[in-house]
Amino acid sequence: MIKTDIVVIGGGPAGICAAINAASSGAKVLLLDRDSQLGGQLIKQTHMFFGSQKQHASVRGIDIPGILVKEMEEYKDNIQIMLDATVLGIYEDGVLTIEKNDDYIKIKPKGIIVATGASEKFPAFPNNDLPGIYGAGAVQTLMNVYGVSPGKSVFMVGAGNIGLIVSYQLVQAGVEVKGVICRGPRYGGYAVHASKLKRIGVPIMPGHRVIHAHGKDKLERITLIKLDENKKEISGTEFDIETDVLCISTGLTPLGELLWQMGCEMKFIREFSGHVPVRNEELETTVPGVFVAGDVAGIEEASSAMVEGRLAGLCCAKKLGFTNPEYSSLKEDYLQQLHDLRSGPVGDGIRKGLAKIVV
Amino acid sequence: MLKSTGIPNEKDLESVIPPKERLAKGPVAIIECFEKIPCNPCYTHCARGAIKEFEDINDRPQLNYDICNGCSICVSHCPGLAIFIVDETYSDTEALVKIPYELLPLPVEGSFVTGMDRGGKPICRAKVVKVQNPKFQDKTPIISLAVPKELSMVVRFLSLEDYYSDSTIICRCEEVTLGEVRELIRKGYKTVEEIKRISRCGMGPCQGRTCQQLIMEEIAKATGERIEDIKVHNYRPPILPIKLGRINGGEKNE
Amino acid sequence: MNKSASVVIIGGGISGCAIAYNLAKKGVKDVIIIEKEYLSSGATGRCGAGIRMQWGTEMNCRLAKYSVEFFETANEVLEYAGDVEFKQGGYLIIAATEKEVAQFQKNIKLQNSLGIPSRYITPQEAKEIVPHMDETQILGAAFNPKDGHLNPFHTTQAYADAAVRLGVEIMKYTEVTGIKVENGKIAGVQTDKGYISTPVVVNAAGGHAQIISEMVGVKLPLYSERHQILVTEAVEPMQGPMFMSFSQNIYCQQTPHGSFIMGRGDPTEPRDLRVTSSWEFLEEMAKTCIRFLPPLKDIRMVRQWAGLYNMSPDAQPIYGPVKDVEGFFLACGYSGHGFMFGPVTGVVVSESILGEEHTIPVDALSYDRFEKGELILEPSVV
Amino acid sequence: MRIESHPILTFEKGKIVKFTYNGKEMEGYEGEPIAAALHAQGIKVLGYTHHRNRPRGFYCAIGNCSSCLMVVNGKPNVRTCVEKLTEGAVVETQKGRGELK
Repeated sequence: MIKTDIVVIGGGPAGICAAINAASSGAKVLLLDRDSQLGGQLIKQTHMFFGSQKQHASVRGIDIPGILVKEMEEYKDNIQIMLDATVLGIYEDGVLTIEKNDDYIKIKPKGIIVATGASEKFPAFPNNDLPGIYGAGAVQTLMNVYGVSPGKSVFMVGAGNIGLIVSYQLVQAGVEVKGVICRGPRYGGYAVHASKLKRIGVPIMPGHRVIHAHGKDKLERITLIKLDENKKEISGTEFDIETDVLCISTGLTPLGELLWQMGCEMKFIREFSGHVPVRNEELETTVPGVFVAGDVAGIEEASSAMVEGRLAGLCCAKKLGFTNPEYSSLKEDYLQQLHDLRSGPVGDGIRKGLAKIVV
Repeated sequence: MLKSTGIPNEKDLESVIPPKERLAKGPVAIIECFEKIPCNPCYTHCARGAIKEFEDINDRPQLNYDICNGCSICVSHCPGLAIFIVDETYSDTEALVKIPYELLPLPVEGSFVTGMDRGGKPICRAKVVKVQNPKFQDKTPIISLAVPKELSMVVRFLSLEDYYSDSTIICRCEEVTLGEVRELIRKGYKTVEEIKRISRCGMGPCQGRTCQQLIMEEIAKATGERIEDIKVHNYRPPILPIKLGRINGGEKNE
Repeated sequence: MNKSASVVIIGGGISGCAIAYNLAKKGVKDVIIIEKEYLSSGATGRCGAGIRMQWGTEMNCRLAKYSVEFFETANEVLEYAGDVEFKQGGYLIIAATEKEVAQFQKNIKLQNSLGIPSRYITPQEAKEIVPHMDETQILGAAFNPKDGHLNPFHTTQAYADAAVRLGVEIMKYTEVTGIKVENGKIAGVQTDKGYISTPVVVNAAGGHAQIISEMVGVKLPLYSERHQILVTEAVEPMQGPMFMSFSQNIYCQQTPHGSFIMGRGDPTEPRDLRVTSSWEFLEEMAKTCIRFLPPLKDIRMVRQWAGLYNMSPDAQPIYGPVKDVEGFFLACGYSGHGFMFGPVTGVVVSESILGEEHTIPVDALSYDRFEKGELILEPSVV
Repeated sequence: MRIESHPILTFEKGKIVKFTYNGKEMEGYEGEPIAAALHAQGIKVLGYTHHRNRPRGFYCAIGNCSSCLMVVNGKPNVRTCVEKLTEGAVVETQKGRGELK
């Protein structure tokens, strides 16, 4: 059984930053990720990031893990990285069981930072399980990580940032995007993303819903219907579109299974699209010594995930007695960064959500 | 009307719908034959003598509701497919409607289809309770549909087209459909955990990761509860399936 | 919301639902079942749901035989719209020690005398029945082809649906907070949803039975302990019978759905009401399973959980009235076998309440056996 | 189909390995997920479900949803969206539950 100060579960932007700050505070850290490389969903993001320099703005997502890993090297004596390692469960005695390749490993940490991210939502419509209907993350993985095109043409469901960005990435990979729909009367993502698509000639069609997928063994065709301002279907407006791939980007939901297992108090927060842990300003949950960061704490951008990771790492270490000499100023800086990232009109929902969950 | 639209009107139907008291007693035939045509198999096939003897082969059938027990023998023998069986005692909320159906593919017992009215308009979701197709029915299968009680005199056909998304898969791992989940909610299962245990929805290798929120949404829709207030299922290890051989006795170095 | 009933049953597991069904069938229609959560949310829904007639005492053999015969026709008798998924693949109970060989031969003689078709078989014969087992690990085995497995949720639901059709009321998500006794007689049950006046209360509260009994001042010699279990992904059918060992501490069954359900007991388990999971169980379970059934090393487990055994001093149920409190009846202390005894529990407890002669003589399982010290210990327990 | 040129990405591929899919010999890159290698050959249907015989492809591609189960080297229920391709792998469509041998 491995004993360590802090285990960080998830090696995405939040997890890496948490590991860096816990280690720089003097704690021994074990960073776990179930993939064979660090970076989480960043490894598929070919676009340049928003935010400020502190969160690596204008750097492409794919290049950010490299920068963070380099920063981590500074503390390599304090950080052990374990890849291809899936946490299976957290038990009553605080022991984590892990599957790593062919091994089964147990870890007993003093503190835990959960940065497991999110999973994609699965919508309900007839034939929603046909091959060719893929999550947006899956499409990204396939084309941006493995260089395989998802199909001849793609129809995108969901016009939040992910839907818009993945549509753009599909065009970059040489795939025809037949259209992007969302249920509401306006698309949800940033206007600059939508404008990029419009310039290329991809139709963005708010106020539509997929009501049926068709195909014998795999997707051949979809039926759409128009929705009114209140997202109600307007009968008689059904029409079909031929496509071999339907990409689903109807949102993410936090992957909080481990937090449930540990008995953290969880609440369903609409603004965060699922159950998230009740926590304090330092990101500590209701179970002492268990911290959260990133999408598992509520769906947001990678920029705030990185800052949350740094804050959680700093505070988790402090909780275990490893106080960074610059603890107070760092903490203040991270809180300020988070405040700034969430302060604009697009941060409305996030601020509302946080008001319900931070104690 | 009937001669111009093909759809019998309320006045036509008045003459063939039994009184409430009779319907409350159990299954009975509804003979929707409104025109004098030279035809009498309903009369000749009724073993109970519930249909009044035809004096003229052009007579319209007259059913004695007290003798008819809804056995359904006449249904598959009516060349006009004009006879239906309605059983309003099927359950507290549902009636059973037996419909002659000569199309392929046949619906599958236990599945959900769309109940259609006499004009071919989708009217409700309906569960296929039984598909009877024995030899003596001579390729006129009888489909028993469970429909909302108030629609027992409205639903007269079915469509396999999934107007109510009932065959939509909600749980990919265990292949549970939206229709099955809705049925359970209707029966009084009001939490994710209850639905999971009786239907296996969410018990597969993904451990409910893809279906739980959909179930919560369906419960919210049906009960009017806020999704915030709906209890999630129990989260148990492992997060992902693991081979017993990997665990076998613990860590290798132990 | 106050109401009244002829009988209030505490516990919506198989026992409570079966008792309610039997009472209603005999004409007692105003029966209320009170369940703290939902039907079969306690031990019933957490158990391995194996059904066997291979026991070491005459009493248990008789009880189990009655139950199995009922389960064979449960779908029809209870007119269930679903399927209780009864799989009669038998129980293969392996003998791993000389002591077990002797015990099994004795048990089989008893079982055969009661009409139970069990037989003693060689390791080679056992291998023919479960081809993927390692027969070199065993000395022999007892096999009864009539034993089997059911889906506990559907079985309980079948009883509940039948009971409700006969007029029984089930109050889910309702907690009993007290039981009112007047002049040594049951007067009513207090719940968080209101008071129910009733002359009869049945304690079918599974792992919480001792807590319910304390509400009327009866101290039962029972305790609860956690038993853990795991389930695997589904594969095509490959194992007919339940594979079981008392001395090696394993039971393992493939359900009709295709998944394997397996469990084991832990002698060091503390006596409390926890139903959390442990990694120690997982590791030992995997080890024992692979030792006897090697190909299962490649099957993936998908979930582990725990339930409560309600242990009695002789590992046998307690049925019937309590002398000191008139109208208080017990249906508890199953020691891990409450699910399979469900049908017989329903029959004999309803008979006790109505003062009828028992279909199967169960007076030896009454509460006063502990005072008298007339205990017959059941040797065949995991 | 493989993406041959990309304005931003260059794909570092492993060495080419041979594998069989339902007995047919195919090529893919070592270490890429089996489902990606199949998809590159236009194969989207990875299995059929037990109960309703529904075709199944992958959905999440990161090992969350178990929609991509196939028989690999004789072992059923392998999540091919995360299982890495190796030289000589024997990959088969899984029909139903899969048999444990």
